[in-house]
Amino acid sequence: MDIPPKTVRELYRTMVIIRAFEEKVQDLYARGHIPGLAHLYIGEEAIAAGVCANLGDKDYITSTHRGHGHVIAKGALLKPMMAELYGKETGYCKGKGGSMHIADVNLGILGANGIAGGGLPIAVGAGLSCKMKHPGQVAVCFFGDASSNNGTFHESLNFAAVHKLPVVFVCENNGFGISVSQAQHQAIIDISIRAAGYGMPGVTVDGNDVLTVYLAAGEAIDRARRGEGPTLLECKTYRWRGHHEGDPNQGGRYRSKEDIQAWVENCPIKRFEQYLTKNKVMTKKQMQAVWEEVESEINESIEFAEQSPFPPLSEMYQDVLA
Amino acid sequence: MDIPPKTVRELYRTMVIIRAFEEKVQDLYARGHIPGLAHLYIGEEAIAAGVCANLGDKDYITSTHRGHGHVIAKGALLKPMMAELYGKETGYCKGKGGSMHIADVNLGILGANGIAGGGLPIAVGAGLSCKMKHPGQVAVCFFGDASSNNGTFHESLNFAAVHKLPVVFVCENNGFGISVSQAQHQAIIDISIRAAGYGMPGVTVDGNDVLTVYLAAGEAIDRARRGEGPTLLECKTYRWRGHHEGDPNQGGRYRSKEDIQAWVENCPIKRFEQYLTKNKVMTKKQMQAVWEEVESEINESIEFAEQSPFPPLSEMYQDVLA
Amino acid sequence: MSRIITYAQALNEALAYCMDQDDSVFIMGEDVGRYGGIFQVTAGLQDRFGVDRVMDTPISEAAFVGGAVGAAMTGMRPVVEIMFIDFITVAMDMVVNQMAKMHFMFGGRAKVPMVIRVNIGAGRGTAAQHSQSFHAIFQHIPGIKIAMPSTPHDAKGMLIEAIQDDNPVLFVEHKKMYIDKGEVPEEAYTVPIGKAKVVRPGKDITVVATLNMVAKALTVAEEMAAQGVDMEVIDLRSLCPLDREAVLASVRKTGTLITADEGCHTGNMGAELAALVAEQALDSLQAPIVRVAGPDTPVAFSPPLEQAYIPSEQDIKDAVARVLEYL
Amino acid sequence: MSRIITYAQALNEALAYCMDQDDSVFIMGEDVGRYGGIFQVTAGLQDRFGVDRVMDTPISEAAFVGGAVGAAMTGMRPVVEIMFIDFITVAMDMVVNQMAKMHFMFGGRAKVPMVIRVNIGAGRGTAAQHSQSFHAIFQHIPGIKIAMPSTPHDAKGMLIEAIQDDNPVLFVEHKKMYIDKGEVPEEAYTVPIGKAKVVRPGKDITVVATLNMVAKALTVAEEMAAQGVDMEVIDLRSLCPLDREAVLASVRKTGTLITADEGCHTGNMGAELAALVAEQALDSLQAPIVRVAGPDTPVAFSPPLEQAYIPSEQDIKDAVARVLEYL
Ligand SMILES: Cc1ncc(C[n+]2csc(CCOP(=O)(O)OP(=O)(O)O)c2C)c(N)n1
Ligand SMILES: Cc1ncc(C[n+]2csc(CCOP(=O)(O)OP(=O)(O)O)c2C)c(N)n1
Ligand SMILES: [Mg+2]
Ligand SMILES: [Mg+2]
Repeated sequence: MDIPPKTVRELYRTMVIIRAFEEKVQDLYARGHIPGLAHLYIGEEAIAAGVCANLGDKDYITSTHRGHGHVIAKGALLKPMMAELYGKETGYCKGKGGSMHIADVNLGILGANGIAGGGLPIAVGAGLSCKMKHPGQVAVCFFGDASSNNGTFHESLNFAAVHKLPVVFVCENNGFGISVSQAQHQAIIDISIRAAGYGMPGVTVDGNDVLTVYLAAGEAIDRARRGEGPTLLECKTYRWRGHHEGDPNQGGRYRSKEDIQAWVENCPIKRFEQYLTKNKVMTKKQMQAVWEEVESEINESIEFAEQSPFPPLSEMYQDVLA
Repeated sequence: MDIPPKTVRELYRTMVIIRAFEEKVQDLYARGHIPGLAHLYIGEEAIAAGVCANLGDKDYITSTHRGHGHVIAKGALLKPMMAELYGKETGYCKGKGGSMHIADVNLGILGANGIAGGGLPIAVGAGLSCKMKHPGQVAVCFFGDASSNNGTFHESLNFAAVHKLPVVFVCENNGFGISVSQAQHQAIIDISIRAAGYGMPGVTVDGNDVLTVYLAAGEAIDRARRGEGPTLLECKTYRWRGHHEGDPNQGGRYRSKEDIQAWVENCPIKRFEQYLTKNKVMTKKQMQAVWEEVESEINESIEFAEQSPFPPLSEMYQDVLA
Repeated sequence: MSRIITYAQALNEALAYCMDQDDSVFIMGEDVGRYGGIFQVTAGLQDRFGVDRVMDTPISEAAFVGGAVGAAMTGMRPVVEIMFIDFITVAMDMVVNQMAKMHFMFGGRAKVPMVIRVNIGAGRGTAAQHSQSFHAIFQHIPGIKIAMPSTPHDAKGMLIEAIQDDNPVLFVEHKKMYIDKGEVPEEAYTVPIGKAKVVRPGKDITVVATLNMVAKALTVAEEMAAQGVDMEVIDLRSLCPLDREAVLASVRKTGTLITADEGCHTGNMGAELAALVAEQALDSLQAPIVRVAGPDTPVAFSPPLEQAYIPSEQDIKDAVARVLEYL
Repeated sequence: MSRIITYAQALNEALAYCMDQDDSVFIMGEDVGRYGGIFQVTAGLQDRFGVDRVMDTPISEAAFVGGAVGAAMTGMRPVVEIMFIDFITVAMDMVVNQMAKMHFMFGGRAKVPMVIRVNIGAGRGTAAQHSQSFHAIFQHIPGIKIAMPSTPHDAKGMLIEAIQDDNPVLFVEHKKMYIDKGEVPEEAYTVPIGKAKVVRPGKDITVVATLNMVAKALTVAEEMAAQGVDMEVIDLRSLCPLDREAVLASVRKTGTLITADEGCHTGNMGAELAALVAEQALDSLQAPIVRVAGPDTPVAFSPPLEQAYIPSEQDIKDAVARVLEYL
């Protein structure tokens, strides 16, 4: 593992921002500051961080309903993000999209998506653009275990494979689609075995180990950049919170406290901190500094969001057609 | 191979009916007697015959745009079939469905289907019925290689696998979806490998060898009847005619005469006749008799169709709602 | 008989009743089992009827809507839940080309007795892909009944009716109504699909409304009554069969028509009613027909924009004012 | 300039022109490559522009319509062919929830310049799943332009316009028109999407028609002229933007409206126009609005039933007769 220390520290910082951001959202949501739906990424930070550390601004991602982690890792700024969650005019989408639709095409973020499996064909399209006009650029597509049963998964992987598109399909297998466990929604354990059915490589990794994710994603992304086609990368993980904020007892209807606890023990950030200390990449103090820095950045974003105005009603009629 | 001679003779007869029926349709179509679209099954007879010989009236099939072979093998009568192709009132669907929509629920024929991949979810539904109400009954779903790329394939196989439904998915791989070759539409060779992605068995067989198809389908169907879940059975074959009657030069735009010729040599009926002679199951004369019998049966169906009236215009408003 | 329960509970009772009566009835959908459905409509049913009859499905709307078609053709009476109407788009072939057409296409030989439950509506901050109200498009697809109950009472009666109907029924609920309460008899009963209901007779102005627009229209009617305007409010209750007679009769009486439905303005349910009247009762019309509807935009997330999207009592009042100019 | 080519050739020229001008333009669809498209609209283009720009796709409408959305957002201008409009249902989420909404949902930050070509119509014996004309439902989904060219001339000009437009455009052709011939300039030109055209001015009766109903209306108009009835025929040319002004102006002049479109009666394009007129030009109306439309049934296979389905010149004449009773 020859990862430059700078990258390692950045991976850490990204994970911390995501965690701290989501914890704030959780709190703001509970206090009624954020309307609508919030699907938090807590516990899955290693995936977005590990994957996106391999990407540049000109690469693309498509995200999901559980998208905050992806877009943060891809470089979204916290202020317009938070403002978007508040539905404010200064948000990424002028407040018109909200949590499930954060996008910034300039940063290569082609949108969170409210349709489970909706992002896969769009990533294929970004892959087409890259192949035709920007060789070397790639598109990464995030989606969940349950969304891997939507027909779009099949059509998109097949299409990308037969046309050798530079797309990396990243399946975040957190074991559930809302309340339906993986065993209830598919009769397989490793989703990556589906890759063979399209003639592309499939890999399963520990999604709570950020360096493993980073390296595996790096390999797949490099392969795509070289024009050798798509890969299916499955990252096993778990969501700590309920499906969305408001899911009773953090999903207590369909999973046990013990299960949740076991995964909390397996925290990707805690694990990485142990690694960082053990390998003397960062000291506890340095890590603490990251948390503090991030905390104040997030607080600024909240202030920004709260002080921003709602969009004027006339905005309702804007952007229907270009 | 312990197949009773009676079954063997019936397999032969079924293949001959299909071939002779389709050749007549070809001729009638060319002479303008049959309107609309006709997708012929010539060259693929061993699959429908081999699979359906394992089924009883209470089992179900779903068929495709290229459905004449399936429904004949499942027991459809030639008169209402031919009348349907003519759009006559005495047809299976009162003339309202035509070639692409022949159905007879009482015979377990849940319809040919004009949507490529449209039949798969419907077979899943029939499988649900069997599981809930008629244990031991099965549903068989026919579809083509190109249709295996429709999202419905994925969703249906996954659904059937996770709920252990008694469904057998029969992929007729004839190497093309209209003009698009398998190599252009998917980056795999054996479609049966996709089965692993759903946790079900997948098998590929020579679709031009009727006994092999019969046995492989029998095994899958028995497995389903025993409640052990679905199977994906791929049968490799080729269509001799164009995608539909009217496709210039029998698909000369996208395939070579030599390819077609090679497959004509590999005729499933000719091969089976050689087997029957060699194994002394039937004599040449007996086979000839089958052809003659079938010929006259088909001629009767044509006469029936031609003499039948078109449905009255009032039929247009019938059957919209039950 | 003066028992008060919610719209969601009323639906739940209808499901339980039908499943109890007829073992062909079963439920499929995402999270309908242990979770009880995202809006709790199927709560408790899996415990009572088992996992085979209250099935949690993978995210595979095409497979389970198509699965319902296949099951319905072979003797079952499936009730499918699609979490938001927005997601019916992933199963649209199964709805439009299979479910709606089988009976006709097969010359009447196949029946497809199934129900698809969906919900429409904005107001929960769920943005453009979870707040649509495009139910009207199914009017344009022959072969589908479309039920739209506006009260807990009708929710129960129409759902029993829908499940017992031999046709495919699209059952349109409103996500803001699940917690609405109303009187619902304990025993089973049916409410026909295809019969509008005059919920407030009046002689001056006709309002034809759907779902929660009915209650808004009634509120406005009471207000207007105080001002001497006697509004007739009709709960349309279904888009197919469309109770043309009820609408025409009212319009012939009042000489006016206001339609109120949450779908976007262009191509909505009101368009069809307006066309009907312009075709068959033009002579009676004394004022322009006014549609109270959502604007021709996606639903925005931002709370003030979302609120502005939703057709309001004020919008109905404005429509009434416009009509009154002509009377 | 008096060059006569077919509708299919006109479309082909538009595609070739745009691909030649702009290397962001590319084509995807089933059998669009070597085969040239099932109706030969893309014939020869793969030879000229290569397999990457004229791509044969797997049977995966959701992937390639969604693929077009993703490509369009990232700088391309895809033109997608869906073999029959009936099949757009398999890609409906990508159309309704992605393509139509991205621009709005992302606050204007993303553009989705793409074209989906489809064809509608009965008359080729292709039965219920290959003969539908449900284009009107897309009127009810904000965010999609809908072009409907009725002549080879407009087919070329509107397709160039559609490809150059920064919005998603649903480009609706009629499968019976591909071999229709007409005058088409060799050079490139555009025809706006959103402007109706008065193809025959008249003062007595307004007919607003689409696609091949325009020619039928013109034939009837000539016949009626001989009987002293001066019909105005408007080719609507697009459902979104809808040229409300053009329709209202004509209705204000003639006091009448007949709509003619092949879609089923209920919820069709004529419903919206009727509602528009009943809302905004009621005073001018002297006769009931009559819709000439397909019946509310799936399209049957049997030739006599299929013929009876298709709205005919006789149907237009009957509508005219009905309107004349009031004039
Ligand atoms: C087509 C569609 N069906 C259903 C839903 C409702 N829904 C939203 S998220 C979700 C579960 C997604 O599970 P998964 O893909 O595993 O992602 P996770 O939430 O676990 O991150 C469902 C069913 C949807 N958004 N889209
Ligand atoms: C969803 C959909 N897309 C496209 C078509 C047009 N179409 C009809 S048959 C066909 C090819 C089918 O190929 P395959 O499944 O291999 O069956 P085969 O014709 O070879 O028997 C296509 C593309 C369709 N009917 N449905
Ligand atoms: Mg999950
Ligand atoms: Mg094939």
